[in-house]
Amino acid sequence: MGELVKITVLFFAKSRELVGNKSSELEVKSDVRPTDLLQSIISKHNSLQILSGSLLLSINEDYVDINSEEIVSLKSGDTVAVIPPISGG
Amino acid sequence: MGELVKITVLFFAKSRELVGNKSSELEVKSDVRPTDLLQSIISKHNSLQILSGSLLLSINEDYVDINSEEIVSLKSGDTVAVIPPISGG
Amino acid sequence: MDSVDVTTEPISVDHLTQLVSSPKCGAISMFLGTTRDNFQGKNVIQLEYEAYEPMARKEMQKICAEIREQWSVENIAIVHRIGVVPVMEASVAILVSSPHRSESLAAVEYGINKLKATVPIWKKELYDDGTCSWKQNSECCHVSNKHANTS
Amino acid sequence: MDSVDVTTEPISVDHLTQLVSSPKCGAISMFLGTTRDNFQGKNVIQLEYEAYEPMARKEMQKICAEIREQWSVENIAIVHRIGVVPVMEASVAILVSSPHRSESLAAVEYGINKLKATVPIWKKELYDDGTCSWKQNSECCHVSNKHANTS
Repeated sequence: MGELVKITVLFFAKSRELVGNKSSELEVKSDVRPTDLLQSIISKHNSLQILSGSLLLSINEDYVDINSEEIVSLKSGDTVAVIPPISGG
Repeated sequence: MGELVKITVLFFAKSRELVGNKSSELEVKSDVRPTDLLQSIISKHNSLQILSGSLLLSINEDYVDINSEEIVSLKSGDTVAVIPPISGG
Repeated sequence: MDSVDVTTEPISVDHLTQLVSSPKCGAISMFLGTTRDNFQGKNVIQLEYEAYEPMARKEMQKICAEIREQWSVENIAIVHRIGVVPVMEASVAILVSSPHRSESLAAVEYGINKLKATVPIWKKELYDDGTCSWKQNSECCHVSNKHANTS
Repeated sequence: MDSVDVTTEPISVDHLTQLVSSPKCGAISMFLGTTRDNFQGKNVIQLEYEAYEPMARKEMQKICAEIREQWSVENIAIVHRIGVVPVMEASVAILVSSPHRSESLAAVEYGINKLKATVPIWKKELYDDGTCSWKQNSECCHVSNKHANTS
Protein backbone atom coordinates (compact mmCIF):
# COMPACT_ATOMS: atom_id res chain seq x y z
CA MET A 1 0.00 0.00 0.00
CA GLY A 2 2.96 2.31 -0.47
CA GLU A 3 5.05 4.46 1.80
CA LEU A 4 3.97 6.98 4.41
CA VAL A 5 3.66 10.61 3.35
CA LYS A 6 3.20 13.75 5.39
CA ILE A 7 0.21 15.83 4.39
CA THR A 8 -1.37 19.04 5.65
CA VAL A 9 -5.00 18.77 6.73
CA LEU A 10 -7.19 21.88 6.74
CA PHE A 11 -10.37 22.33 8.77
CA PHE A 12 -13.18 24.75 8.08
CA ALA A 13 -16.34 26.00 9.76
CA LYS A 14 -17.81 23.45 12.19
CA SER A 15 -14.93 21.02 11.67
CA ARG A 16 -12.45 23.78 12.51
CA GLU A 17 -14.37 24.62 15.68
CA LEU A 18 -14.55 20.95 16.72
CA VAL A 19 -10.85 20.34 16.08
CA GLY A 20 -9.89 23.69 17.59
CA ASN A 21 -7.39 24.30 14.83
CA LYS A 22 -7.27 25.48 11.25
CA SER A 23 -4.80 22.81 10.19
CA SER A 24 -2.68 19.90 11.32
CA GLU A 25 0.02 17.64 9.92
CA LEU A 26 -0.71 13.97 9.39
CA GLU A 27 1.23 10.94 8.21
CA VAL A 28 -0.83 8.69 5.98
CA LYS A 29 -0.29 5.92 3.44
CA SER A 30 0.45 7.34 0.00
CA ASP A 31 -2.19 5.19 -1.69
CA VAL A 32 -5.59 5.16 -0.02
CA ARG A 33 -9.27 5.02 -0.71
CA PRO A 34 -10.86 8.41 0.06
CA THR A 35 -13.04 6.94 2.77
CA ASP A 36 -9.98 5.44 4.51
CA LEU A 37 -8.19 8.79 4.32
CA LEU A 38 -11.18 10.42 6.03
CA GLN A 39 -11.14 7.69 8.68
CA SER A 40 -7.45 8.34 9.36
CA ILE A 41 -8.21 12.02 9.89
CA ILE A 42 -11.16 11.29 12.18
CA SER A 43 -9.04 8.78 14.14
CA LYS A 44 -6.59 11.53 14.90
CA HIS A 45 -9.30 14.13 15.58
CA ASN A 46 -12.04 12.25 17.43
CA SER A 47 -14.18 15.34 17.82
CA LEU A 48 -14.97 15.09 14.09
CA GLN A 49 -16.83 11.82 14.68
CA ILE A 50 -20.19 13.56 15.01
CA LEU A 51 -19.79 15.03 11.50
CA SER A 52 -18.39 11.91 9.87
CA GLY A 53 -21.46 11.11 7.79
CA SER A 54 -21.50 14.56 6.24
CA LEU A 55 -17.85 15.32 5.56
CA LEU A 56 -16.26 15.63 2.16
CA LEU A 57 -12.59 15.88 1.30
CA SER A 58 -10.57 17.82 -1.18
CA ILE A 59 -7.02 17.07 -2.25
CA ASN A 60 -5.04 20.07 -3.44
CA GLU A 61 -8.22 22.09 -3.85
CA ASP A 62 -10.19 19.52 -5.83
CA TYR A 63 -13.08 17.52 -4.45
CA VAL A 64 -12.53 13.78 -4.22
CA ASP A 65 -15.47 11.40 -4.50
CA ILE A 66 -15.74 10.16 -0.94
CA ASN A 67 -17.76 7.11 -2.04
CA SER A 68 -15.35 6.02 -4.73
CA GLU A 69 -13.48 2.75 -4.29
CA GLU A 70 -10.67 4.12 -6.43
CA ILE A 71 -7.33 4.60 -4.74
CA VAL A 72 -5.99 8.15 -4.65
CA SER A 73 -2.26 8.82 -4.58
CA LEU A 74 -0.85 11.30 -2.11
CA LYS A 75 2.62 12.73 -1.92
CA SER A 76 4.34 14.62 0.84
CA GLY A 77 3.28 18.24 0.95
CA ASP A 78 -0.22 17.59 -0.40
CA THR A 79 -3.06 19.51 1.18
CA VAL A 80 -6.23 17.72 2.19
CA ALA A 81 -9.22 19.73 3.39
CA VAL A 82 -12.04 18.46 5.57
CA ILE A 83 -15.20 19.99 4.11
CA PRO A 84 -18.40 20.03 6.14
CA PRO A 85 -21.71 20.76 4.38
CA ILE A 86 -21.33 24.05 2.56
CA SER A 87 -23.64 27.03 2.93
CA GLY A 88 -22.37 29.81 0.70
CA GLY A 89 -24.67 32.10 -1.20
CA MET B 1 -74.58 56.22 -33.48
CA GLY B 2 -74.51 59.09 -31.03
CA GLU B 3 -73.27 62.65 -31.10
CA LEU B 4 -69.93 64.06 -32.21
CA VAL B 5 -67.23 64.48 -29.54
CA LYS B 6 -63.92 66.28 -29.66
CA ILE B 7 -60.95 64.12 -28.68
CA THR B 8 -57.20 64.66 -28.47
CA VAL B 9 -55.08 62.31 -30.56
CA LEU B 10 -51.44 61.68 -29.59
CA PHE B 11 -48.74 60.42 -31.94
CA PHE B 12 -45.52 58.69 -30.96
CA ALA B 13 -42.29 57.54 -32.59
CA LYS B 14 -42.73 56.81 -36.31
CA SER B 15 -46.37 57.93 -36.31
CA ARG B 16 -45.30 61.25 -34.76
CA GLU B 17 -42.65 61.71 -37.44
CA LEU B 18 -45.08 60.87 -40.24
CA VAL B 19 -47.79 63.23 -38.94
CA GLY B 20 -45.24 65.89 -38.07
CA ASN B 21 -46.98 66.60 -34.79
CA LYS B 22 -47.24 65.20 -31.30
CA SER B 23 -50.97 65.66 -31.12
CA SER B 24 -54.06 66.91 -32.90
CA GLU B 25 -57.74 67.49 -32.18
CA LEU B 26 -60.37 65.41 -33.88
CA GLU B 27 -64.15 65.26 -33.97
CA VAL B 28 -65.46 61.71 -34.01
CA LYS B 29 -68.67 59.86 -33.29
CA SER B 30 -69.04 59.12 -29.57
CA ASP B 31 -69.77 55.42 -30.18
CA VAL B 32 -67.42 53.66 -32.57
CA ARG B 33 -65.73 50.38 -33.22
CA PRO B 34 -61.96 50.70 -32.51
CA THR B 35 -61.07 49.91 -36.10
CA ASP B 36 -63.39 52.70 -37.33
CA LEU B 37 -61.81 55.13 -34.87
CA LEU B 38 -58.39 54.26 -36.28
CA GLN B 39 -59.74 54.74 -39.82
CA SER B 40 -61.05 58.21 -38.90
CA ILE B 41 -57.60 59.15 -37.61
CA ILE B 42 -55.85 57.80 -40.70
CA SER B 43 -58.36 59.63 -42.93
CA LYS B 44 -57.32 62.89 -41.33
CA HIS B 45 -53.59 62.01 -41.34
CA ASN B 46 -52.99 60.19 -44.62
CA SER B 47 -49.31 59.78 -43.96
CA LEU B 48 -50.20 57.12 -41.37
CA GLN B 49 -51.54 54.88 -44.12
CA ILE B 50 -48.25 53.02 -44.48
CA LEU B 51 -48.41 51.99 -40.82
CA SER B 52 -52.09 51.18 -40.73
CA GLY B 53 -51.66 47.41 -40.41
CA SER B 54 -49.44 47.75 -37.39
CA LEU B 55 -51.07 50.50 -35.35
CA LEU B 56 -52.75 50.06 -32.00
CA LEU B 57 -54.83 52.56 -30.08
CA SER B 58 -55.18 53.49 -26.47
CA ILE B 59 -58.03 55.43 -24.93
CA ASN B 60 -57.14 57.39 -21.82
CA GLU B 61 -53.95 55.38 -21.38
CA ASP B 62 -55.46 51.93 -21.75
CA TYR B 63 -55.02 49.72 -24.79
CA VAL B 64 -58.14 48.98 -26.77
CA ASP B 65 -58.49 45.74 -28.70
CA ILE B 66 -58.25 46.98 -32.25
CA ASN B 67 -59.82 43.78 -33.60
CA SER B 68 -62.83 43.88 -31.32
CA GLU B 69 -66.26 44.44 -32.82
CA GLU B 70 -67.40 45.97 -29.56
CA ILE B 71 -68.35 49.61 -29.62
CA VAL B 72 -66.30 51.93 -27.42
CA SER B 73 -67.79 55.09 -25.97
CA LEU B 74 -65.87 58.34 -26.22
CA LYS B 75 -66.61 61.63 -24.57
CA SER B 76 -65.24 65.08 -25.25
CA GLY B 77 -61.79 65.54 -23.75
CA ASP B 78 -60.80 61.89 -24.07
CA THR B 79 -57.26 61.16 -25.17
CA VAL B 80 -56.60 58.60 -27.87
CA ALA B 81 -53.02 57.60 -28.68
CA VAL B 82 -51.79 56.10 -31.94
CA ILE B 83 -49.33 53.41 -30.93
CA PRO B 84 -46.93 51.99 -33.49
CA PRO B 85 -45.09 48.74 -32.70
CA ILE B 86 -43.29 49.21 -29.42
CA SER B 87 -39.60 48.64 -28.84
CA GLY B 88 -38.80 49.40 -25.24
CA GLY B 89 -36.31 47.41 -23.21
CA MET C 1 -43.26 48.39 -2.53
CA ASP C 2 -43.67 48.96 -6.27
CA SER C 3 -41.54 51.67 -7.83
CA VAL C 4 -41.90 52.51 -11.51
CA ASP C 5 -40.21 55.33 -13.34
CA VAL C 6 -39.57 56.80 -16.76
CA THR C 7 -36.63 59.16 -16.66
CA THR C 8 -34.03 60.93 -18.76
CA GLU C 9 -31.42 60.39 -16.02
CA PRO C 10 -28.78 57.63 -16.18
CA ILE C 11 -29.86 54.51 -14.28
CA SER C 12 -28.06 53.99 -10.97
CA VAL C 13 -27.84 50.31 -10.15
CA ASP C 14 -26.63 50.97 -6.59
CA HIS C 15 -29.55 53.28 -5.91
CA LEU C 16 -32.08 50.78 -7.25
CA THR C 17 -30.50 47.93 -5.29
CA GLN C 18 -30.88 49.92 -2.09
CA LEU C 19 -34.42 50.82 -3.06
CA VAL C 20 -35.54 47.19 -3.27
CA SER C 21 -33.42 45.91 -0.36
CA SER C 22 -35.34 44.55 2.61
CA PRO C 23 -34.26 42.86 5.84
CA LYS C 24 -36.89 40.20 5.12
CA CYS C 25 -35.22 39.24 1.83
CA GLY C 26 -32.40 36.88 0.98
CA ALA C 27 -32.41 37.61 -2.73
CA ILE C 28 -32.36 40.49 -5.20
CA SER C 29 -32.47 39.74 -8.91
CA MET C 30 -31.89 42.30 -11.60
CA PHE C 31 -32.10 42.64 -15.34
CA LEU C 32 -30.43 45.53 -17.14
CA GLY C 33 -30.97 46.26 -20.81
CA THR C 34 -27.91 47.99 -22.28
CA THR C 35 -27.19 49.65 -25.59
CA ARG C 36 -25.34 47.41 -28.04
CA ASP C 37 -22.95 48.83 -30.60
CA ASN C 38 -24.27 46.70 -33.43
CA PHE C 39 -27.43 45.45 -35.11
CA GLN C 40 -27.34 43.00 -38.00
CA GLY C 41 -23.88 44.11 -39.03
CA LYS C 42 -24.53 47.84 -38.74
CA ASN C 43 -22.65 49.95 -36.22
CA VAL C 44 -24.97 51.58 -33.73
CA ILE C 45 -23.83 54.98 -32.45
CA GLN C 46 -26.65 55.58 -30.03
CA LEU C 47 -30.21 54.73 -29.15
CA GLU C 48 -32.95 57.22 -28.58
CA TYR C 49 -36.03 56.27 -26.60
CA GLU C 50 -39.43 57.92 -26.56
CA ALA C 51 -42.27 57.05 -24.19
CA TYR C 52 -45.95 57.69 -23.77
CA GLU C 53 -45.03 58.45 -20.20
CA PRO C 54 -48.25 58.27 -18.19
CA MET C 55 -49.38 55.14 -20.03
CA ALA C 56 -45.91 53.59 -19.72
CA ARG C 57 -46.04 54.03 -15.95
CA LYS C 58 -49.52 52.57 -15.87
CA GLU C 59 -48.42 49.50 -17.85
CA MET C 60 -45.38 49.10 -15.58
CA GLN C 61 -47.69 49.16 -12.56
CA LYS C 62 -49.75 46.43 -14.19
CA ILE C 63 -46.60 44.32 -14.56
CA CYS C 64 -45.87 44.78 -10.85
CA ALA C 65 -49.39 43.61 -10.02
CA GLU C 66 -49.04 40.59 -12.32
CA ILE C 67 -45.74 39.66 -10.69
CA ARG C 68 -47.38 39.77 -7.25
CA GLU C 69 -50.21 37.55 -8.46
CA GLN C 70 -47.69 34.89 -9.41
CA TRP C 71 -44.82 35.11 -6.93
CA SER C 72 -44.20 36.04 -3.34
CA VAL C 73 -41.89 39.02 -3.71
CA GLU C 74 -41.12 41.96 -1.48
CA ASN C 75 -40.11 45.00 -3.58
CA ILE C 76 -40.18 45.70 -7.30
CA ALA C 77 -38.45 48.50 -9.21
CA ILE C 78 -38.94 49.06 -12.93
CA VAL C 79 -37.16 52.02 -14.56
CA HIS C 80 -36.88 52.93 -18.21
CA ARG C 81 -34.54 55.65 -19.37
CA ILE C 82 -35.68 57.77 -22.31
CA GLY C 83 -33.90 60.21 -24.58
CA VAL C 84 -30.42 59.39 -25.83
CA VAL C 85 -28.80 56.30 -24.30
CA PRO C 86 -25.16 55.93 -25.38
CA VAL C 87 -23.59 52.55 -26.12
CA MET C 88 -22.93 50.44 -22.96
CA GLU C 89 -25.36 52.43 -20.82
CA ALA C 90 -28.55 50.97 -19.41
CA SER C 91 -31.94 51.76 -20.95
CA VAL C 92 -34.03 49.62 -18.63
CA ALA C 93 -33.66 48.08 -15.17
CA ILE C 94 -35.93 45.63 -13.39
CA LEU C 95 -35.10 44.64 -9.81
CA VAL C 96 -37.07 42.36 -7.54
CA SER C 97 -36.35 41.33 -3.96
CA SER C 98 -37.80 38.22 -2.37
CA PRO C 99 -37.23 36.07 0.72
CA HIS C 100 -35.95 33.20 -1.46
CA ARG C 101 -34.19 33.38 -4.77
CA SER C 102 -36.38 31.45 -7.19
CA GLU C 103 -39.20 34.01 -6.94
CA SER C 104 -37.10 37.07 -7.76
CA LEU C 105 -35.32 35.30 -10.61
CA ALA C 106 -38.60 34.25 -12.21
CA ALA C 107 -40.22 37.64 -11.58
CA VAL C 108 -37.40 39.58 -13.25
CA GLU C 109 -37.55 37.40 -16.35
CA TYR C 110 -41.32 37.76 -16.52
CA GLY C 111 -41.00 41.51 -16.01
CA ILE C 112 -38.62 42.20 -18.87
CA ASN C 113 -40.55 39.95 -21.25
CA LYS C 114 -43.79 41.68 -20.39
CA LEU C 115 -42.28 45.16 -20.57
CA LYS C 116 -41.11 44.48 -24.12
CA ALA C 117 -44.61 43.33 -25.04
CA THR C 118 -46.80 46.00 -23.51
CA VAL C 119 -45.09 49.18 -22.25
CA PRO C 120 -45.49 52.00 -24.83
CA ILE C 121 -41.86 52.97 -25.35
CA TRP C 122 -40.07 53.23 -28.68
CA LYS C 123 -36.45 52.91 -29.65
CA LYS C 124 -34.71 54.51 -32.60
CA GLU C 125 -31.29 53.26 -33.58
CA LEU C 126 -28.83 55.69 -35.12
CA TYR C 127 -26.14 54.06 -37.28
CA ASP C 128 -22.69 55.29 -38.25
CA ASP C 129 -23.76 55.54 -41.91
CA GLY C 130 -26.15 58.34 -40.94
CA THR C 131 -29.30 56.25 -41.23
CA CYS C 132 -31.67 55.47 -38.40
CA SER C 133 -34.48 53.07 -37.74
CA TRP C 134 -37.45 52.71 -35.39
CA LYS C 135 -37.30 49.24 -33.91
CA GLN C 136 -40.01 46.71 -33.15
CA ASN C 137 -39.88 44.12 -30.38
CA SER C 138 -40.70 40.60 -31.44
CA GLU C 139 -42.66 40.34 -28.17
CA CYS C 140 -44.86 43.33 -28.84
CA CYS C 141 -48.58 42.91 -28.81
CA HIS C 142 -49.23 44.49 -32.21
CA VAL C 143 -51.32 42.77 -34.78
CA SER C 144 -48.83 43.41 -37.53
CA ASN C 145 -47.18 40.58 -39.41
CA LYS C 146 -44.34 42.82 -40.44
CA HIS C 147 -40.82 41.56 -40.09
CA ALA C 148 -39.86 42.16 -36.49
CA ASN C 149 -36.55 43.67 -35.49
CA THR C 150 -35.77 41.82 -32.30
CA SER C 151 -33.33 42.99 -29.73
CA MET D 1 -13.82 37.87 -19.26
CA ASP D 2 -14.30 35.80 -16.11
CA SER D 3 -13.81 37.58 -12.81
CA VAL D 4 -14.08 35.65 -9.54
CA ASP D 5 -13.37 36.98 -6.09
CA VAL D 6 -13.62 36.18 -2.40
CA THR D 7 -13.37 39.34 -0.34
CA THR D 8 -14.06 40.88 3.04
CA GLU D 9 -15.09 44.16 1.37
CA PRO D 10 -18.72 45.16 0.85
CA ILE D 11 -19.98 44.25 -2.62
CA SER D 12 -20.37 47.20 -4.99
CA VAL D 13 -23.11 46.54 -7.49
CA ASP D 14 -22.18 49.58 -9.60
CA HIS D 15 -18.58 48.45 -9.83
CA LEU D 16 -19.54 44.92 -10.85
CA THR D 17 -22.04 46.21 -13.41
CA GLN D 18 -19.30 48.27 -15.03
CA LEU D 19 -16.95 45.32 -14.87
CA VAL D 20 -19.22 43.09 -16.95
CA SER D 21 -20.50 45.82 -19.29
CA SER D 22 -19.61 45.42 -22.93
CA PRO D 23 -20.54 47.37 -26.08
CA LYS D 24 -21.38 44.01 -27.69
CA CYS D 25 -24.03 43.26 -25.07
CA GLY D 26 -27.69 44.20 -24.78
CA ALA D 27 -28.22 42.50 -21.44
CA ILE D 28 -26.77 42.24 -17.96
CA SER D 29 -28.42 39.94 -15.44
CA MET D 30 -27.54 39.86 -11.77
CA PHE D 31 -28.32 37.85 -8.69
CA LEU D 32 -27.53 39.21 -5.23
CA GLY D 33 -27.79 37.13 -2.09
CA THR D 34 -28.55 39.33 0.91
CA THR D 35 -28.67 38.71 4.64
CA ARG D 36 -32.18 38.08 5.98
CA ASP D 37 -33.16 39.12 9.50
CA ASN D 38 -34.94 35.86 10.25
CA PHE D 39 -34.71 32.10 9.95
CA GLN D 40 -37.54 29.81 11.01
CA GLY D 41 -38.88 32.33 13.46
CA LYS D 42 -35.53 33.26 14.99
CA ASN D 43 -34.16 36.77 14.66
CA VAL D 44 -30.85 36.84 12.82
CA ILE D 45 -28.44 39.56 13.94
CA GLN D 46 -25.68 38.85 11.47
CA LEU D 47 -24.14 36.26 9.24
CA GLU D 48 -20.52 35.30 9.25
CA TYR D 49 -18.97 33.60 6.23
CA GLU D 50 -15.81 31.54 6.03
CA ALA D 51 -14.21 30.29 2.81
CA TYR D 52 -11.55 27.86 1.69
CA GLU D 53 -10.39 30.71 -0.47
CA PRO D 54 -8.15 29.18 -3.15
CA MET D 55 -10.51 26.28 -3.66
CA ALA D 56 -13.54 28.59 -3.66
CA ARG D 57 -11.98 30.62 -6.47
CA LYS D 58 -11.19 27.45 -8.37
CA GLU D 59 -14.78 26.21 -8.06
CA MET D 60 -16.07 29.63 -9.14
CA GLN D 61 -13.83 29.44 -12.22
CA LYS D 62 -15.34 26.05 -12.98
CA ILE D 63 -18.82 27.57 -12.83
CA CYS D 64 -17.73 30.25 -15.31
CA ALA D 65 -16.46 27.54 -17.67
CA GLU D 66 -19.70 25.55 -17.32
CA ILE D 67 -21.74 28.66 -18.10
CA ARG D 68 -19.70 29.23 -21.27
CA GLU D 69 -20.25 25.62 -22.34
CA GLN D 70 -24.01 26.17 -22.20
CA TRP D 71 -24.65 29.78 -23.20
CA SER D 72 -23.18 32.46 -25.37
CA VAL D 73 -22.22 35.09 -22.82
CA GLU D 74 -19.68 37.89 -22.81
CA ASN D 75 -18.50 38.62 -19.24
CA ILE D 76 -19.05 36.85 -15.93
CA ALA D 77 -18.39 38.16 -12.43
CA ILE D 78 -18.82 36.02 -9.30
CA VAL D 79 -17.99 37.57 -5.93
CA HIS D 80 -18.54 36.18 -2.45
CA ARG D 81 -18.06 38.33 0.59
CA ILE D 82 -16.67 36.65 3.72
CA GLY D 83 -16.44 37.67 7.36
CA VAL D 84 -19.36 39.45 8.96
CA VAL D 85 -22.21 40.45 6.62
CA PRO D 86 -24.84 42.58 8.38
CA VAL D 87 -28.55 42.25 7.68
CA MET D 88 -29.59 43.69 4.27
CA GLU D 89 -26.06 43.61 2.87
CA ALA D 90 -25.01 41.35 0.01
CA SER D 91 -23.01 38.19 0.61
CA VAL D 92 -22.82 37.04 -2.98
CA ALA D 93 -23.16 38.60 -6.43
CA ILE D 94 -23.29 36.95 -9.83
CA LEU D 95 -23.43 39.11 -12.94
CA VAL D 96 -23.44 37.99 -16.55
CA SER D 97 -23.54 40.07 -19.71
CA SER D 98 -24.69 38.70 -23.05
CA PRO D 99 -25.74 40.02 -26.47
CA HIS D 100 -29.34 38.91 -25.84
CA ARG D 101 -31.21 38.59 -22.58
CA SER D 102 -32.22 34.95 -22.34
CA GLU D 103 -28.60 33.76 -22.04
CA SER D 104 -27.60 36.02 -19.17
CA LEU D 105 -30.84 35.31 -17.28
CA ALA D 106 -30.33 31.55 -17.55
CA ALA D 107 -26.61 31.79 -16.77
CA VAL D 108 -27.15 33.77 -13.56
CA GLU D 109 -29.71 31.30 -12.29
CA TYR D 110 -27.41 28.39 -13.11
CA GLY D 111 -24.50 30.18 -11.46
CA ILE D 112 -26.15 30.79 -8.09
CA ASN D 113 -27.57 27.25 -7.97
CA LYS D 114 -24.16 25.77 -8.72
CA LEU D 115 -22.35 28.06 -6.30
CA LYS D 116 -24.60 26.90 -3.49
CA ALA D 117 -23.85 23.29 -4.41
CA THR D 118 -20.10 23.31 -4.91
CA VAL D 119 -18.18 26.39 -3.72
CA PRO D 120 -16.55 25.71 -0.31
CA ILE D 121 -17.94 28.58 1.72
CA TRP D 122 -19.74 28.33 5.05
CA LYS D 123 -22.27 30.52 6.77
CA LYS D 124 -22.86 30.86 10.49
CA GLU D 125 -26.02 32.58 11.66
CA LEU D 126 -25.94 34.51 14.92
CA TYR D 127 -29.36 34.90 16.60
CA ASP D 128 -30.60 37.50 19.08
CA ASP D 129 -30.93 34.81 21.78
CA GLY D 130 -27.13 34.44 21.75
CA THR D 131 -27.11 31.11 19.92
CA CYS D 132 -25.54 30.50 16.56
CA SER D 133 -25.68 27.84 13.88
CA TRP D 134 -23.61 26.65 10.92
CA LYS D 135 -25.95 26.35 7.98
CA GLN D 136 -26.21 23.78 5.22
CA ASN D 137 -27.45 24.44 1.70
CA SER D 138 -30.08 22.03 0.44
CA GLU D 139 -28.20 22.12 -2.88
CA CYS D 140 -24.87 21.09 -1.46
CA CYS D 141 -23.15 18.06 -2.83
CA HIS D 142 -22.58 16.32 0.49
CA VAL D 143 -23.54 12.73 0.98
CA SER D 144 -25.28 13.45 4.24
CA ASN D 145 -28.97 12.78 4.70
CA LYS D 146 -29.14 15.21 7.56
CA HIS D 147 -31.93 17.71 7.65
CA ALA D 148 -30.88 20.56 5.40
CA ASN D 149 -31.22 24.17 6.45
CA THR D 150 -32.10 25.85 3.21
CA SER D 151 -31.75 29.52 2.56
